[in-house]
Amino acid sequence: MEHHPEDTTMTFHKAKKVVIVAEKIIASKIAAVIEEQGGKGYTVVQAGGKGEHGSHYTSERAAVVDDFSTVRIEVVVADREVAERISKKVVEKYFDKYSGIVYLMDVEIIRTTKFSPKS
Amino acid sequence: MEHHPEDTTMTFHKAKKVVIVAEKIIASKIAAVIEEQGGKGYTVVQAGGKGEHGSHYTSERAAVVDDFSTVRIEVVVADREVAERISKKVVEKYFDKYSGIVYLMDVEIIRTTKFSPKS
Amino acid sequence: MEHHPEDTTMTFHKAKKVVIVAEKIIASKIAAVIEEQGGKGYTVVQAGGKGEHGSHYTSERAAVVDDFSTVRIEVVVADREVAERISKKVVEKYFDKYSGIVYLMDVEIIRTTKFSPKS
Amino acid sequence: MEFLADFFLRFLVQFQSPTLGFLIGGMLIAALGSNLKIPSAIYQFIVFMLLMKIGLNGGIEIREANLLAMALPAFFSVLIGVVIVWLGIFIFGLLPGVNKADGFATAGLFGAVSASTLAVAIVMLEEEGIGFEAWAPALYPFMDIPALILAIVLASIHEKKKAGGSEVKVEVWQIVKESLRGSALSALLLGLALGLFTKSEPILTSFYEPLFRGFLSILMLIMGMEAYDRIKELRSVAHWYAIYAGIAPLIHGFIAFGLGYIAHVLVGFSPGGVIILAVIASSNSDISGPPTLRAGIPSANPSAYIGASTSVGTPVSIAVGIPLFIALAQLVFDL
Amino acid sequence: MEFLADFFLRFLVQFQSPTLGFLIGGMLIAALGSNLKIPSAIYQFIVFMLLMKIGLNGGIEIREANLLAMALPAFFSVLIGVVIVWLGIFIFGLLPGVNKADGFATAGLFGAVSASTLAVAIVMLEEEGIGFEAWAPALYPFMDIPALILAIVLASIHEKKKAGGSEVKVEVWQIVKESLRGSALSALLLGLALGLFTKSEPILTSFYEPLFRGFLSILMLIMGMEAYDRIKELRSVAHWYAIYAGIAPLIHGFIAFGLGYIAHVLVGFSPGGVIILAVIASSNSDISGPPTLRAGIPSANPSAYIGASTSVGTPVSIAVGIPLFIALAQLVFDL
Amino acid sequence: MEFLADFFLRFLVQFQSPTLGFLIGGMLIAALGSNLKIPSAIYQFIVFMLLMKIGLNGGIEIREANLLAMALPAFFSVLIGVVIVWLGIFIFGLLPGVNKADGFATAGLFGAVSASTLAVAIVMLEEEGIGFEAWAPALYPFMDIPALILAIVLASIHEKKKAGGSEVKVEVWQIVKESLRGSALSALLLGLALGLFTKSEPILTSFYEPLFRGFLSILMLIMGMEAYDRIKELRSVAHWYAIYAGIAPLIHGFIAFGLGYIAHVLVGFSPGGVIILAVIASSNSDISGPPTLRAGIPSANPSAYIGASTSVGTPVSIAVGIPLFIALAQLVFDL
Ligand SMILES: Nc1ncnc2c1ncn2[C@@H]1O[C@H](COP(=O)(O)O)[C@@H](O)[C@H]1O
Ligand SMILES: Nc1ncnc2c1ncn2[C@@H]1O[C@H](COP(=O)(O)O)[C@@H](O)[C@H]1O
Ligand SMILES: Nc1ncnc2c1ncn2[C@@H]1O[C@H](COP(=O)(O)O)[C@@H](O)[C@H]1O
Ligand code: NA
Ligand code: NA
Ligand code: NA
Repeated sequence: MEHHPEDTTMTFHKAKKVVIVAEKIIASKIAAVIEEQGGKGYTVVQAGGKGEHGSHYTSERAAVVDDFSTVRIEVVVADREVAERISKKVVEKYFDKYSGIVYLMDVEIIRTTKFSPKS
Repeated sequence: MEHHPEDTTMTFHKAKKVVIVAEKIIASKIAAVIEEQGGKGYTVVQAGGKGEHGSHYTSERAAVVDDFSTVRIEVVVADREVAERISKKVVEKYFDKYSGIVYLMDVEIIRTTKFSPKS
Repeated sequence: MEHHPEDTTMTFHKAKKVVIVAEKIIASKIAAVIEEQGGKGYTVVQAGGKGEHGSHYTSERAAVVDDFSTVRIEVVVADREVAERISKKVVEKYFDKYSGIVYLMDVEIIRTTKFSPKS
Repeated sequence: MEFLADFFLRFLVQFQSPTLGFLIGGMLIAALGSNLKIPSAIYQFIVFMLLMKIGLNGGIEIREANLLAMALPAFFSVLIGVVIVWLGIFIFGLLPGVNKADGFATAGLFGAVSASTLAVAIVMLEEEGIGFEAWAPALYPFMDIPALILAIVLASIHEKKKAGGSEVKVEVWQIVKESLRGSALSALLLGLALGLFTKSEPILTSFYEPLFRGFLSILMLIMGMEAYDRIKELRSVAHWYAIYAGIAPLIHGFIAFGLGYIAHVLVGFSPGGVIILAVIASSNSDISGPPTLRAGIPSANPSAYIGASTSVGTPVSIAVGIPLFIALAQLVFDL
Repeated sequence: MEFLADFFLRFLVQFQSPTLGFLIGGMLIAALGSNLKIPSAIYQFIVFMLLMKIGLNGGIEIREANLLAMALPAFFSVLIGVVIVWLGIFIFGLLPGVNKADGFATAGLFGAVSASTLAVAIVMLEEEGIGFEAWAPALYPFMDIPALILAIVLASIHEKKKAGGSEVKVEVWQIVKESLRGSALSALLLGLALGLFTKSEPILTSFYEPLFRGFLSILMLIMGMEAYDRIKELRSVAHWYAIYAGIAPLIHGFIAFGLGYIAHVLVGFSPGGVIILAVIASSNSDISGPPTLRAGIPSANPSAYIGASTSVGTPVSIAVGIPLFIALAQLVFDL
Repeated sequence: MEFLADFFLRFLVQFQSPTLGFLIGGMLIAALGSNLKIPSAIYQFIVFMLLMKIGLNGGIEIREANLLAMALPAFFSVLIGVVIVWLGIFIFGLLPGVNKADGFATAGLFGAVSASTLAVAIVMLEEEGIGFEAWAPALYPFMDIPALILAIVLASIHEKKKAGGSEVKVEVWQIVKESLRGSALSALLLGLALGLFTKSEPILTSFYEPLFRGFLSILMLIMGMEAYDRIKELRSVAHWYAIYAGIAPLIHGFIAFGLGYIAHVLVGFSPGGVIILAVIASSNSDISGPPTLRAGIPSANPSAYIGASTSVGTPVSIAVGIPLFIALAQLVFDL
């Protein structure tokens, strides 16, 4: 089981990553946008930080209002189009009222099917 | 409210991201450096890991000395200069004595004003 | 102590970052692969998310089976070869049976010796 | 005069209460820059324990209570929640420099109810030996939910009008569900149900009750630290919020005390029950209210309403309101 | 007939037990979409406290126990663990649409033991005033470890055969070590050792014991919430897992009850001990088993075995199994 | 001779104390590779609870204490803190292969005080029925702060000299503030203040006191696990740190015992107080000291000083120091 014939041919393919930092309170809505726009998965970590709208604590420390701490969500997609759609949709729908940022990055992936919309 | 005329013109602009992994104990000093050098915001997550100076546990598990766990700080800035200044300043001021790493990455952002120094 | 003569010559060098999201249960095995393949350090954060194999909660909330939450591991290496080796080895060894993703990114580093195999 | 003297005496004595002491202590050490922190997990657990105790206790005693007697106080609770929100919106409408949405949200938060303040009131009444109906703490949702709904509905109507839209559709049922699903109300109602339907006395008296006051002391410490920490946020917004937060809790309490007195005369609502009613009116929501309002009125600035509530409203309703309403009751009901 | 009537009465009465009430309450509020959450840190601490209490208690009382009497029940425990796994694998082998690896893992999990279910049984026996040998809870590892080992070994052999390999080498000692190092067994064994070797009575009676039932109530709440949450995962796999999980705990309990009865006749194993043996057989591992199996049988789908255990197996063994075996013991031993 | 016999007896008996048992148990299970972990949130909460109890207790009893009697022991505490640091720096200066900065930091840490060790001493004295002045635990900061300040100041002077600079400016007040703001001292002083100024007896006796020993047992478990985990770090540095850490706590305790005895003769400092003084001298800071030193002497390697303290110093001062000083006091004061 240790050796696959295709291993030697494992190659890297260009893909995009969208990173979103947003209030925990809208995290599930953002997840819905991601899936709707064709993202096949995403990774979430608890975050804190500072921006235009002041400081957000990490949820490590007792805060009476925990839901205002932030999360960092990242989505890897094979297709630049999908990444752009997710980014724009999130900015458009949420970031006039809620705190948060979005940015894109280049990545290289091996298993492209994991990151392409179920077509 | 759902539709903004400018949505169709949302474009992506090149920008830089600085990532810093450092001991929690100097996190607030690093935040000060970031703001001083023109960063407008940053995102912090609790981290653990291993490097030259041995292992750092995540703060999830009881450790008598919690303050030595690490944090991962990321700063997105529109201007490469600012990113370089932050990186160099942090290395120069802290990384001869404290554990940590710094690196830069390319990102693409939509709302450039959020990431430019208040000029 | 505040000023080093070499500061003015601090330059940035191209390097690679490998990001791995995987089940906590195999985190230490992945760490072993990283070191074995020449990685000199890594940073781990607690994560949650969703993918092909369903949702993984973050460990913040009580879950009877905590060990199935995920971690996000990142490794910065000076050498693209090392990055590719780590990625392939992890996919090959673990990702047919365990949940997870791997991707590569470009980064720029200052202190190259921190990220090169002890040669 | 005697009332005033009595009140001031009581007020001063209460500063020796450890509950209040921990609140003030928390503010003090935060002001002095202490690094002491109580972990988030402990805070969430403490809130759960307090609400479960209040719920179990209520559930057990409700079993043989005459629930008909609850009808009028429950109706008054709804009324008070609604009146507080209307009043708040009216007041903020008159004030210059106050963002409309922020006004709606702040009024809603002060109409809603704080479980922590309620817990302090229960301890204080026990200390004073003043009894109250077992179901009195269950008045909480009757005031909390209508206040939140009204604030969100009015804010949505206002927003829609501003945007030029004509038909206004707010999902009221959605807001009710969100409120009931919030961690505070869930725990309280679960406790009530378990108290009502299971033989939970032994677990209540051996576990939840003995830990109640101790956990409350730690909760007060956390709230004190947070009150101080949020003052700077409050400074960044119009000072009207702070002024409102300093006065409104007492006015709300007096309104509720008056209605409670009517219920006392009409259906024999107990003096302790009147105090509870006044305290929940005086309190402003700290756990469930903020996220509900953040979701319901997203254009409101959380620094305004949370700052006002955490840094001013809650300390005032705990440290001034509770002893005031107790002293008032002792005078009025000749306790 | 009388037995059935007695059982149904007991069964209905047990729904008034707060322990079960919290379990059902947890399922209910999860089903209603409550946002209440007990932090992970609290959950881990509660599990530690319960196991430490069971361990200390056992350790203290074992001091003057006749450990020879433990030999036969311990042997039976090993036997039961092995039989359950064989039986499970055999059954899953007959069922269509069941992945081989998933069957091995599920059988292993149901052969292994749940510390939470054991804790509930201890509380129920105390409530009923039924005594048991101090060392009975220490039968846990004798059943748990062999079950996990057997499941993993058989799965590995199967995998190797499939891959065409001939020599099969499974690191049994490695699995034993992993099991003993798991957080549940570590805490239990540490408690046993401390109870045995230190003067820990005061700390047991002043700290661990008074908190036991209260913490157990919260653990039940968490398990109830998790049981509901995982139902949708269970739906994504073959429904045979759910059916197995609903029936097997009772069958396993009856097998153990029978062997326990033999030990009663042969070496005077107490009725309470027989119930404990039946309950640990009926239980399925929730804390240590899943990670051990995930590591040992990586090709098995955790949604299948964890869903079956958490959403069906554990509720059945707690809510149906425990009162059933108590009622059975009362009939058989004429308690 | 009798003293030695008495000491050895006491020493052996103490291994049956659950407090020590948990410490050793923690080391043992860590050595065996157990996955048991106590969450960080619980650890922080436990430390808070212990210090709050010590503080409240002290505050309540100080009310009617003669604080003048505290003057000499407080002065001696300062003196001891200073002497320990000087001595440590002197010793490390003589040893080959010891980095200067590491020596300063280690000396500072061993001059500073451990709240956990203090808590164990209090429990042991209660068990032995040996009384002490209510204000004795409040000697803690009098020794802790000067030791940390001195170590940091001397390290800075040394660094400046090395760098060729002439004027040396260390912000002493900054270090004092940092120390007082640390989570341990904050909690202790807050407890003292609340005990002094509020009617906190009921909450102390109903909540903080009953949980004290239990939480201490868990803290010992955590410290035992951590002691083992850090041994490998200690191995990576010069073995002088381990040797120092094994001997210095006892020497420091003896010095303090001697000065305490003088205070006994001069101002009637109680035997229990003398033991407390010896124990805090013997202890080395685990909670607040390390971050203060990391910030104050950044060039020192934390593996050296934390490893020495956690893996060797603290176990020695708890397991050897405390029984030793108690036995000594029983001999000297004829208890
Ligand atoms: N320039 C930035 N770089 C990295 N993170 C940022 C930046 N600006 C904002 N953030 C993150 O986004 C959150 C919300 O930002 P804001 O809406 O600007 O208050 C902050 O709490 C940060 O975590
Ligand atoms: N090559 C690397 N890749 C990713 N993270 C690293 C690397 N080296 C160090 N780190 C992180 O930086 C922290 C401090 O590193 P060090 O100063 O090398 O001990 C480590 O605990 C890691 O979290
Ligand atoms: N497209 C993706 N983008 C970002 N993270 C992903 C993606 N797919 C999977 N993940 C992460 O990898 C974990 C395991 O993925 P999977 O093996 O697809 O279930 C998920 O829980 C996510 O945290
Ligand atoms: Na209110
Ligand atoms: Na079983
Ligand atoms: Na010391």
